[in-house]
Amino acid sequence: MTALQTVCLLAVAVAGTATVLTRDPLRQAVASGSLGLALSVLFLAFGAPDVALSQIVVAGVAVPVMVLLALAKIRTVDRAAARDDAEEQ
Amino acid sequence: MSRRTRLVLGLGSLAGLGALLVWAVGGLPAFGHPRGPYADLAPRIMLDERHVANAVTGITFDLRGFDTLGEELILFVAALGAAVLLRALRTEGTIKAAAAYEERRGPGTADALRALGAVLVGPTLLLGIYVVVHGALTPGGGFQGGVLLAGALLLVYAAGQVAAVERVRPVSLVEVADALGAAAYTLVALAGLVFGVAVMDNVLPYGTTGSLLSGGTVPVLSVAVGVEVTAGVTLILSEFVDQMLLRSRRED
Amino acid sequence: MLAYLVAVWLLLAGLYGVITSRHLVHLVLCLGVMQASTYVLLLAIGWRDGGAAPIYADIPPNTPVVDPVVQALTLTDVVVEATVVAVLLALTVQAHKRFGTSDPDALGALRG
Amino acid sequence: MSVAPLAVLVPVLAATLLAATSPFVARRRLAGVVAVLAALASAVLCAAALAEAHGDTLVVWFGGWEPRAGVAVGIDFAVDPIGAAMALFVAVLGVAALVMCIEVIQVEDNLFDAIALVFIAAMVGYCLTGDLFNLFVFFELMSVCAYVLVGYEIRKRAPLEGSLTFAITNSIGSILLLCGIALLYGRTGALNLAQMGRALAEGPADGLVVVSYALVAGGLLVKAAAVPFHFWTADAYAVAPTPVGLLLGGAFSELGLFGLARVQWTVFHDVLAPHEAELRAILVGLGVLTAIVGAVMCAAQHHLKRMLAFATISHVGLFLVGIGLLDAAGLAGAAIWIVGDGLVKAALFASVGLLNDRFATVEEAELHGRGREIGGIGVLFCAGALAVASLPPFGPFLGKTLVEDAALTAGYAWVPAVMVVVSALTGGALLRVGVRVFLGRGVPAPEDPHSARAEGDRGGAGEREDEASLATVPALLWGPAVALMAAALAWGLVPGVVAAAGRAAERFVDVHSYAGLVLDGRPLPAVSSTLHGPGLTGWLYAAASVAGAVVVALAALAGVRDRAPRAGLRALETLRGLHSGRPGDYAAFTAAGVAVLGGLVALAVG
Repeated sequence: MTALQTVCLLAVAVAGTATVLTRDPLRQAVASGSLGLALSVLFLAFGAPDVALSQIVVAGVAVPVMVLLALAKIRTVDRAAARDDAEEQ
Repeated sequence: MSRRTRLVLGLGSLAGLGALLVWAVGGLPAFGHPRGPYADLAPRIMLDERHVANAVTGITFDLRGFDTLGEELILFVAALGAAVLLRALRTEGTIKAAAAYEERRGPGTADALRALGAVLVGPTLLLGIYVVVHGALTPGGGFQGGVLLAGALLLVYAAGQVAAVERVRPVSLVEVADALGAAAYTLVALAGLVFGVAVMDNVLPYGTTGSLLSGGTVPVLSVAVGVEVTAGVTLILSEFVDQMLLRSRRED
Repeated sequence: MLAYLVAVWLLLAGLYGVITSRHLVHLVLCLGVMQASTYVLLLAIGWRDGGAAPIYADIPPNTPVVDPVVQALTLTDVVVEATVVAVLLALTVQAHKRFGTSDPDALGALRG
Repeated sequence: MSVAPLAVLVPVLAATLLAATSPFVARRRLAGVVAVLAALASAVLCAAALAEAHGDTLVVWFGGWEPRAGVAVGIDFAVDPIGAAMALFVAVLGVAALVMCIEVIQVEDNLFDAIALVFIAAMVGYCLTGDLFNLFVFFELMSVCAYVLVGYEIRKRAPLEGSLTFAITNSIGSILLLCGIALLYGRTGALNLAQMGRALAEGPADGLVVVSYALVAGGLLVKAAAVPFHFWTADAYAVAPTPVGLLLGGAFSELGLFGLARVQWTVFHDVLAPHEAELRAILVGLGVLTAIVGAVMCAAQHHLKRMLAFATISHVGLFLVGIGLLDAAGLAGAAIWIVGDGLVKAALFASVGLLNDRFATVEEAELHGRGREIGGIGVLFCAGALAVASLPPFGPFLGKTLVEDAALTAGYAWVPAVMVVVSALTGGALLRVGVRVFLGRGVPAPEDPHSARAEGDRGGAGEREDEASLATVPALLWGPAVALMAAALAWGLVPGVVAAAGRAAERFVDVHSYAGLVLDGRPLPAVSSTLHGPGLTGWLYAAASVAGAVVVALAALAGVRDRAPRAGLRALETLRGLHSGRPGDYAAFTAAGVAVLGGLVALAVG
């Protein structure tokens, strides 16, 4: 096992744990992004540039965009609901 | 089940599962010494018999190309599915709401974003296309390039050029491209049956190792996947973007 | 061995997150952590000490390389994760829009 | 060269075609017809593959990648009679479901049909493949299709929730399965089923083997809906559009078991052979537990689709007993039973769909007596209920007797008694519904507090919104129901089906010949089977089940629930309370299930 692999593995373990333990969705999205980044460096260290590339496009582009958009949608709905409630009173 | 009971059951099971898994990985070969013979045979076969330099792409699109057909179909269905599931929310005021959203945003940031988007779109597109077509030679291939291309289309979005996107990305065109990408893969698989001896047979000349068209059907399938993935991911992401642009109001 | 243990850890941590989650988006990302465990496991199994990446573009043809088969499997796995995340998030957005909550424990219209 | 791959590729191609034309074609009735034709083509191709195999196993290598010196380098379809028959069964159910879709699914685009076709293709491919990772890919493909199809009626609350719990629990299942596959690959360096089994047998039955077995079996049992992995099933099946429910209840769960049987023999048979007796006890125990929980829950329901979902779970338990006996006779019985029961269950789903289409509800209490105007469907429904309780000569009877005989031979003399009780409970519960809905007799069903919450959201809207044609029952709905029921009857009467299934099962369990054929191209030896049709005991057990079903139905109609002991009702409430609809609970149970399964197998191996 190379030193780079060891470092990356520890980083992946930490980022994974952080992703699970972060309960605020927005911060969790950041933790999840760093997990994706750590994973792609780990994959390079494992001699898998193809997988690293797809991991970075998925974890760096597709998933964060979807998560952030979903969260944005959820927040606007919540805000609209709060506004409606305020109007009712 | 109360949350407390669930936590106890969950932690107990996870402890048991963890013990089992640690026991199991102890039975794997020592780290750094993978078990053959598949691992040794596959890259040799791809290089010698198919002239494909990148063994991973070779396995993905030739040796285990049938798996990749299934994988593309998963993406195909997920894209259609996300569209179907999200569109149920769409109301008639979509476009108007999107325009209103545009107006509300400050002109300054939008301009800066637009400029940034415009600068980045070109390079991202080029990079995506490069990655798709060079799959047999260098890391990458249809999937990775496809997501990059979808990202380029998304940059247009990020730049706030909604009107431009409506021209670049008419939803129906994306849907059609998604379906055609999947169809093209299936047809190449069938071509093996028509022109060769078996489904998925590699019916094209293999070319010289290292050249762009080496590997017979490998680059063709890679491009088919590239089209499918670009369209599929664009479809998914744009449906999510549309969701955000929709003026949210409580229905019912 | 560390690599295998990290894979086990990710699986358990992700599953713990799913079991205890209070937000559907959080739950989906925890599923992602579980999925990451399979990537690490597969690629760790395929690693060869001193092996090169399995691309014969700039290495001599008889260099020992790492296992390319697990890499092809992992590629499929990555796509699967992305699609499942897409479908689940689409459902989450809908669920929140319909019921006004993202708490998985609020589900259960039809039960018993 | 075999036609088998075409059975997958033809519906896939049709699906992409439908999706590509979707933005331009407004009328979707034409798309429905195209989809039916594509599914029909797939069924014909499956039948052709079955005929082509002619009782043997047929191996097709994709890309022509034949094994190199006994090492598989490509992906193969290994078309054996049982696999091909399952594929054919799935495709036939697919045709029936798509015919109903033309009438039931009122959407403007073709995407529903496209996804349904990919769903069918994935299930067919899953039955035919000879490669473990390819099996996983098809497993995942059919799951993703099913999530979308279940959630299709997104405007209502329950389908959305059902789809969510379905997707979450099944994703956990497929991650567990993939971990198991990775461990097996690490040990054997192979993905081909035959080669994995051969390589695994060279090593010890150690922790890796035990845990990968638990992970693979656990992942597949999530799909099969065995206790305690079953919770998502009722939530999803009860809310799916009827044609989808028909496919899910008739074939989807059973495919989980089929996959387990496939892996059990090809991969794990040799390495675990010394511990077969213990393994048998585990699987039979799991099956019996599933069967009982499913039957009790089925009898407790008043939501018709949810009831059918629990009937499915309960019968999956019985099939698991048949497969878990780990011999050819039990497997043959389970195979015949799965097909027979699947046809009956599909016909029942179709009948319920008809009720829903007409009355916009599937609540037993609301439907009380309203079915009188469509008495023909009532006859069909009650016949189906009795067929579930193994009324001769329907298909399920034949399969059940074979499993009973196999259980007696294996020394599980108490198993047939349990099977009688379970069939009587599920069949009786369904019969009770038939009498209440179509005759209006008996104490009306109580309002069920559990389904009341779903009620408010449904807003009285059925799957169809126009109420123009209440005078007639749409032929596209009753046609498939009648045809499926007729097929279930015919299945029990086909001459020679027992002998053929016996030979097919012998083929399935003869893993050494299978590996020799797949890896070395050695021709298969001839097989024979001594399996014969139902004997006296079989008829007696069937009589007991049917009589039991009638008694259960009569007791329920007389209002026995009100006189039931309080402790029993409280226990029932506790059991129902566990089905909470919360994904977190379900995930905890899934983890517990895999841990317990692994622990038990570890104890068995010693």
